[in-house]
Amino acid sequence: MGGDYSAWRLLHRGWGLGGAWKPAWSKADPKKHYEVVIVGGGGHGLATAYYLAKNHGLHDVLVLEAGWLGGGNTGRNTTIIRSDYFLEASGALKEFALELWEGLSQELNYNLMVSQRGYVDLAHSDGELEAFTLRANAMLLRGSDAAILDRQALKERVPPLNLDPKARFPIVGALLQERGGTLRHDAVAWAYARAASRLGVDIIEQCPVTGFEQSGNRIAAVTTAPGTIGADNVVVSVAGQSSQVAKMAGFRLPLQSIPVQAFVSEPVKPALDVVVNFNAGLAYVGQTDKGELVMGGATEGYPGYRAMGGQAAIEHTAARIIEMFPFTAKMRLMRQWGGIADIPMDGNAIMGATPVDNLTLNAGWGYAGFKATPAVGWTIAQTVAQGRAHPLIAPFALDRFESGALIDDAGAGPAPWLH
Amino acid sequence: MIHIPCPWCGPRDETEFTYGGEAGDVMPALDGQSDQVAWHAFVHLSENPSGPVSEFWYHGGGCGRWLLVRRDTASYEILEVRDAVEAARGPKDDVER
Amino acid sequence: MAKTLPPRTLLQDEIDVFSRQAPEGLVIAEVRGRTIIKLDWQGQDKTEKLDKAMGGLLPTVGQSTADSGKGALRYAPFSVLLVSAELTARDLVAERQKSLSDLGVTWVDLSHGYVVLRLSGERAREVLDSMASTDLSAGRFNPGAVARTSIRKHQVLVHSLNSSCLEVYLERSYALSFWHLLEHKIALG
Amino acid sequence: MSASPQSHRLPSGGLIDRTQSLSFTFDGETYEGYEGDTLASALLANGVDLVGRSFKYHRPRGLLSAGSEEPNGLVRLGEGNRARPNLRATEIPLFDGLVARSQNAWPKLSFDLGALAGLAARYLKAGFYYKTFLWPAGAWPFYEKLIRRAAGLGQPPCGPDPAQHEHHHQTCELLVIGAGRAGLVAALEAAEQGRRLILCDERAELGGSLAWTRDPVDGLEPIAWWDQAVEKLEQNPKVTLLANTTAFSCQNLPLVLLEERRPGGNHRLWIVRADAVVLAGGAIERPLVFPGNDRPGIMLASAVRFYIRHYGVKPGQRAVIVTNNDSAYEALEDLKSADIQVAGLIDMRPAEAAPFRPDGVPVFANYEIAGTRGRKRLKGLTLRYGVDGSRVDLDCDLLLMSGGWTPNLQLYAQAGGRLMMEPQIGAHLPHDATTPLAVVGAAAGKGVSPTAAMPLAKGPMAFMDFQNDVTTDDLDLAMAEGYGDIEHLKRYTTTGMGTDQGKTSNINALSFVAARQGRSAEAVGHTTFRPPFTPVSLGAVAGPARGRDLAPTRRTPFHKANEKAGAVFVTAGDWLYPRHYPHNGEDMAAAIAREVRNTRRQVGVVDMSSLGKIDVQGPDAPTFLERVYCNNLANLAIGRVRYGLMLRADGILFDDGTVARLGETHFLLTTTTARAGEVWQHLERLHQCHWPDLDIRLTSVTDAWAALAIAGPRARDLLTALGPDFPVDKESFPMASVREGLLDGLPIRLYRVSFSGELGYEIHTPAGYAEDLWEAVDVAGAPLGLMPYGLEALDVMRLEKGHISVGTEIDGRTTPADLGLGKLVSRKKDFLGRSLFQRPYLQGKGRLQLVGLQPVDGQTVLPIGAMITAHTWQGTTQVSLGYLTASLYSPSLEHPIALALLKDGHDRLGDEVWAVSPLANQSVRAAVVSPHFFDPGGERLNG
Ligand SMILES: Cc1cc2nc3c(=O)[nH]c(=O)nc-3n(C[C@H](O)[C@H](O)[C@H](O)COP(=O)(O)OP(=O)(O)OC[C@H]3O[C@@H](n4cnc5c(N)ncnc54)[C@H](O)[C@@H]3O)c2cc1C
Ligand SMILES: NC(=O)c1ccc[n+]([C@@H]2O[C@H](COP(=O)([O-])OP(=O)(O)OC[C@H]3O[C@@H](n4cnc5c(N)ncnc54)[C@H](O)[C@@H]3O)[C@@H](O)[C@H]2O)c1
Ligand SMILES: Cc1cc2nc3c(=O)[nH]c(=O)nc-3n(C[C@H](O)[C@H](O)[C@H](O)COP(=O)(O)O)c2cc1C
Ligand SMILES: [Zn+2]
Repeated sequence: MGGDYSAWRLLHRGWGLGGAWKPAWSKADPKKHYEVVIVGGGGHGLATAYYLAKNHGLHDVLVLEAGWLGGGNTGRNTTIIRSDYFLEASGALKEFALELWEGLSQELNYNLMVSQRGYVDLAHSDGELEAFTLRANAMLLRGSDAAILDRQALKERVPPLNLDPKARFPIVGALLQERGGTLRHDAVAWAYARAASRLGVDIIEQCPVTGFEQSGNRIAAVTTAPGTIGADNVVVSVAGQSSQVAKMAGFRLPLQSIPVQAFVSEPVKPALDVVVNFNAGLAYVGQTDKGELVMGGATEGYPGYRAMGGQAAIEHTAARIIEMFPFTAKMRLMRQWGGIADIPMDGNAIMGATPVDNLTLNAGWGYAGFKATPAVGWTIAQTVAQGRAHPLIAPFALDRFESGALIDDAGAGPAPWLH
Repeated sequence: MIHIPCPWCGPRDETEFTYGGEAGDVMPALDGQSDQVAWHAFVHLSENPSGPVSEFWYHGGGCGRWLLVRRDTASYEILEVRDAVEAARGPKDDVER
Repeated sequence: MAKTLPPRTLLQDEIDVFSRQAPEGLVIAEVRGRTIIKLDWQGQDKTEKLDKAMGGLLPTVGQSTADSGKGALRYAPFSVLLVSAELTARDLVAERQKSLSDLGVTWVDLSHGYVVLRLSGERAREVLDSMASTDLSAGRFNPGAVARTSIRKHQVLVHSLNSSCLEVYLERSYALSFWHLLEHKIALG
Repeated sequence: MSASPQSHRLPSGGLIDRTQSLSFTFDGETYEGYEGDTLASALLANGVDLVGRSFKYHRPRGLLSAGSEEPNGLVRLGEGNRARPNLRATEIPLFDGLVARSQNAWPKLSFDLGALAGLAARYLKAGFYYKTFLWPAGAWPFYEKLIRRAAGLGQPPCGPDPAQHEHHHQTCELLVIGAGRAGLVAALEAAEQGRRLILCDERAELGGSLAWTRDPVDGLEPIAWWDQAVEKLEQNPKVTLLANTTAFSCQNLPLVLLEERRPGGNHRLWIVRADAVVLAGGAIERPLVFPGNDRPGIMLASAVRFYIRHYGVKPGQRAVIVTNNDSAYEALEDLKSADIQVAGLIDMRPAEAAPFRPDGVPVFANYEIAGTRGRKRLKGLTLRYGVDGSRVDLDCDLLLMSGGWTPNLQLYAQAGGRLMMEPQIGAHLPHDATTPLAVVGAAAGKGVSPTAAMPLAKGPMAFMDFQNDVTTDDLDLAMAEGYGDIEHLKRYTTTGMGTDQGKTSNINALSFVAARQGRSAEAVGHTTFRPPFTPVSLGAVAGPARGRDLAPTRRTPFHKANEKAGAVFVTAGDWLYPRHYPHNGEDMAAAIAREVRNTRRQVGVVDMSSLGKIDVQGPDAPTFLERVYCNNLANLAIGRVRYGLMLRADGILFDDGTVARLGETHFLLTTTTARAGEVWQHLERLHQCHWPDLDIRLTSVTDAWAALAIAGPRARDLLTALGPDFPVDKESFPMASVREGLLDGLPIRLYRVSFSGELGYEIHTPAGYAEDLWEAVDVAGAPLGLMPYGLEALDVMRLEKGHISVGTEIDGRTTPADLGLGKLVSRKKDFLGRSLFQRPYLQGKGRLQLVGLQPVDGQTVLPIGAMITAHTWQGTTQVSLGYLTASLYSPSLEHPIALALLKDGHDRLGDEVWAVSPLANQSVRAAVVSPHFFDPGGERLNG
């Protein structure tokens, strides 16, 4: 392996000393059989592989990625991390993730640029602020951090914010999570891949799974272009493609794949020190360390598999961002793109057992799962290794739609395009 | 971004329409049988294909009709659009233009 | 005794201000007291019967017909708006009451639900056309054409009277909001 | 800096208007230019060759190009509120009084301390930041601050945007993008056929490369042909010509988005729907990659020609040309015309490739550039001979380079067109005939010179991506570290991720990588082309959706009356709604308490017009309503109203409202304001998609009717005083009645219903009569102590009654049973939602159920947004038992009350719990009680 990353080594190698940097992860040739085959080399799949090896001593693990590592939603998300959810199950899992993020750069020996610069959720009415107060109390009760800002406090925390009381959607206050923030999304995939690879996990890119060989109610092997690969356990972590892969295994899922757009401005010097979300028709903005404003909003409103979207959503989002930060009207949009969000019928993830005995599912993270990456990896790894759902993900079971034990944070019901 | 040729209004911008879900399983009858499995499938499970699929769209910003749209979710091509009522009732030819 | 007040105009103040410095080629007026009723029926077979009952005056979808001061605007397959400058809703229906009930056609008085603006002048069409995603240009939205479309989340019914005159039916609660958009567009156009 | 004004302006020539002299400043220095200049050409005319500093190493940079592909010449334009960062000098039409500043340099452009980063370049290679700043743990925020300050290009703009932007929808038969020779030809042809078309070009003048090429067109000099072509088009009324207009998005054909930059910084976004689109965007010249290829004075060959021919500028005194294709040879004539000495022509190809032997110019065939000299301006070059590696030094201050041409296919690729690498030109061409849009001219490879494959350059400062400071070394390092996929390379090195989106770098990087990896360019692939083509202003994207017009605003028919009555308005959803009506000096709380007390003691009036109103008619209306409401409606008599609950198909409570039966087959529904639109859609959908055989008609009549509720012990007195033309006494018009009639001569629908829990009526009248009704009520109510009340007082009163509300109790998770309305749910009929409502978890133990809470001490208001727990808040985590949905001091009961969703709450009446607010660090002991605090027996309501 290429050795640990450090400033010292960087200096050293700057002078061509002590050898060259080696590949971050090795390109494996597949074996005939693995204890665990993970379908999907996004952050979630790679983290699962890492924790299987690290926490459970399972090294006989293969990650199969259809394209390039991190090229799915991991590579196209707006990188917001936070745990400010109201419902207990949602909040607890993301809080665990936040705790893991806090030490992850060191653990993985890869600077993920975890930037806990604060996440501000704006309330546009007293009723909304009351709901935020409730949310803040729920967060504090479960041991997370939260604060409610009134207009004065908001002015100090987010100086460029437009607080015109006569605005179309006046801002009356906000929920602030100081530990929320952003990080360098691509690095998450690369760092988990590097760490997993160092623990003996095999990773193969450009190798989509095209089917499963089933015997009884189990998967015996996964099918790929180069050949079939036997597996004792299969983890499916393919985000937008979840329904396609579930179909290969013979079942339907209670979710739909819906494009979501994001966009960046041209880079400028530091202009915004927090991530801010406008609630009256979702729109949020933060700034990367490189200087672009990263902006996102709601979904395109209907299913599709084209990782792009229309003018309407961009206009909607841009208008709200300008409303919050009028100076942004004079900035320029540099690139817009999209990802395919897998959104379940209650808007929350689906994790754990499936109708196929040895197939563990991690799906339905929609446009909110990046923040959960380490926790997903951790809990899914434990679920696979121990053969029963980690308590944090037990509520996210697939059968909750039949039983009625829904986790609907937004209360929008079985209409994924509204979540 | 798509354009839907409404059978009543002609081609219209996506912003005039509201998506209303897959037109997959038929809604179970309200006949007191309460087949929970069928209702679960109808309400929750979707094909979610990457390819052609039938779906409901509401032309709320136009004629106010619900439409049955056959659409390719991979190419975004609109393959067929019919008034939902007419589609439920009979062949396409009956639909006055 | 019922009072027979005409409904009050809603945008007259705004129009007065606007008219004082109206740009060339554009006149805007609010149409007062127009009676608007919506007829609804169900099923294709009824459409033909209704047309017969109306003496062939039921327009096809997207079109309008006019008959001595009364008009019929059809923007949807199983509804039509009957409009009149003179008749009250009751009178407008009374004429046809029998044939309508025989056919099972129902009616609802929407006179108060709309604010009707008339835009005329050589710029009228261009202004509306450039605001709407729907093609309202002269070549494609001929005199007599009717379209319900949405402009920045405002639902509007547009009726082309002739090449330089259009009427816009605004949902009453949205009327002032739409007016602001219209003003902005005219100012920058 | 400049010796004399416009020292580098040629004595004659160019398409600028020398009679119109314009004054401008750059970094505080005043200069002059001419009408028709860009900021770039005017700077060059004044001998300003240092225009910016690079992103990472802060290298001095000059202009590379003359168009929208410019990676270096980014400036801040304007001052104060008007200042905008990162604009390309090559795209800014010069105007009098223009103020521009350089960026990313401190303390100043010519002496930038940031350049120290260049000294550390060997440590700052691709991805260095992933490998360091890890120590000490927790120090990253400190490093991050430094990094953020060093990164970024220009200073962010500040303050609101004084400009006004608009959106302009336009349909046409043909849209031609690019008005060079090919675009003009396409437009002329279509115009002749009488087609309605738009021709747009991002440059200030149409014409494209006609400005600098020499090939005659139709036997005419390029400029002469151009003049007559433009004139012909201008005279055609069906043709719209748009200069300064960039087509930036083609990804949703037939929709194309154009940004027109208008004077004063106002932008117009054209939303064009075109029956056909022709892309005539030309081709972009590629730089060559060699060590030190980024010094000011090193420019694209075509750019130098552009500056000479179009702008009459002399960008240097002593030039060298370096090329791998024939096109750069044409520059010789232009250099000569500008009296620029040519120190040499380096043709990287073997000697026999040269198209001709230029007179009096030393030709270095089969040479490449090994290095360059000059810090802030090019001083000279070192050449290396391909055969024996021998070196030659040349002095020059201008280097024209041509690495071949890249057809400008960004928009074609956005539209879904596939690209194919054409080795002849070393760049992509459209793949096949079935393209999403027609491509013509140089964009389709027409007239583009064949190119020799680029030799691999090596060296620390051989720049691939000028803007992001990505060198060949960076790409090599990334490949060595396993980031060899072109997508990983892009993200690890940031090549092609700048504001130019790799217009001049992508193809070079791709070819370099292919060669290094020994793979074909096809196998390497390319990164995805995404909108916008060039950066587009966010203000233009948002257009008129700003401030007041960000979203539609609905006003009730009583709006003016409410204004007169002194209402303070609040937006609720789309509605502008009276919140309260403060009397002189009253704060909101006092106003609310007064409004409540007055209503409970005398009589109040409230505007209810925003409730959704749906007219349902038809023989099957009763059946339809039986299906969509979960409570029994079968026995609802004509002239009666009933409370109705609607479930979603999955058994969760959706909305509540009233159902009034006006006739045998005629009903009127009301919905909540919040859900009116959704309910409407839901009902239409059930009817049209699922139950088309039910013969019913739905009409939304929300806007057609105004509604006022009058409530309070004197409500009937008020009603009577208003003179209805039918009896309204208790017996004739009991609770839950509805009828049509006249009131003070106004046509009305009168309901006897109440949300406040008082004796109350709702009076509906056609919206145009709203003000007449208000006046009548006002006059008749004055002697009875009538006062209007707003949304807030209404909310207080509903809470005192324990009535549920959308958003708080109807939250998309609760069922009627959870909210204590289980008894209403019919057991006799089937209805939408019934089946899934019976799912075990919705029926079983552990549900959150609606209860009332009262402080045990009788006086402490339970904290807003409190959670319910078994213990007081001690700063440690606790299990939650539920939460408050509302809490306030009841003016009617004169003690605090709250509504809450409590786990198994219906079984816990009489228990005590803690209402805790960790935020407020407060725990209040509360008793669990019935949610119906006020008049639980309903005596007032039925009075
Ligand atoms: C625009 C946008 C903005 C977002 N913003 C945020 C945010 O701010 N905060 C947040 O927390 N979340 C956000 N998200 C959500 C977040 O990106 C995802 O939930 C998360 O990245 C999912 O990670 P993953 O590893 O499961 O999926 P992915 O990264 O998508 O990985 C799945 C992988 O599976 C591969 N795959 C698919 N099919 C197969 C197959 N048959 N065989 C092999 N491999 C296959 C795919 O190629 C892909 O690489 C956003 C999403 C989008 C689209
Ligand atoms: N010898 C060579 O290698 C070589 C190379 C290039 C061009 N040429 C010659 O130059 C001529 C090219 O003519 P042409 O018309 O194809 O190209 P052109 O370069 O003359 O015109 C293209 C025009 O499109 C504009 N444009 C590009 N993208 C745009 C966008 N997104 N929105 C708006 N405008 C946009 C450009 O500003 C430019 O004015 C041909 O005669 C060709 O022979 C020769
Ligand atoms: C947080 C974030 C920041 C980004 N910053 C840039 C950027 O500075 N420049 C750029 O060209 N693209 C940027 N992108 C977008 C990527 O180039 C790319 O569009 C995105 O990863 C989706 O991939 P695709 O466009 O190849 O499909 C950024 C993406 C994300 C998620
Ligand atoms: Zn339609």
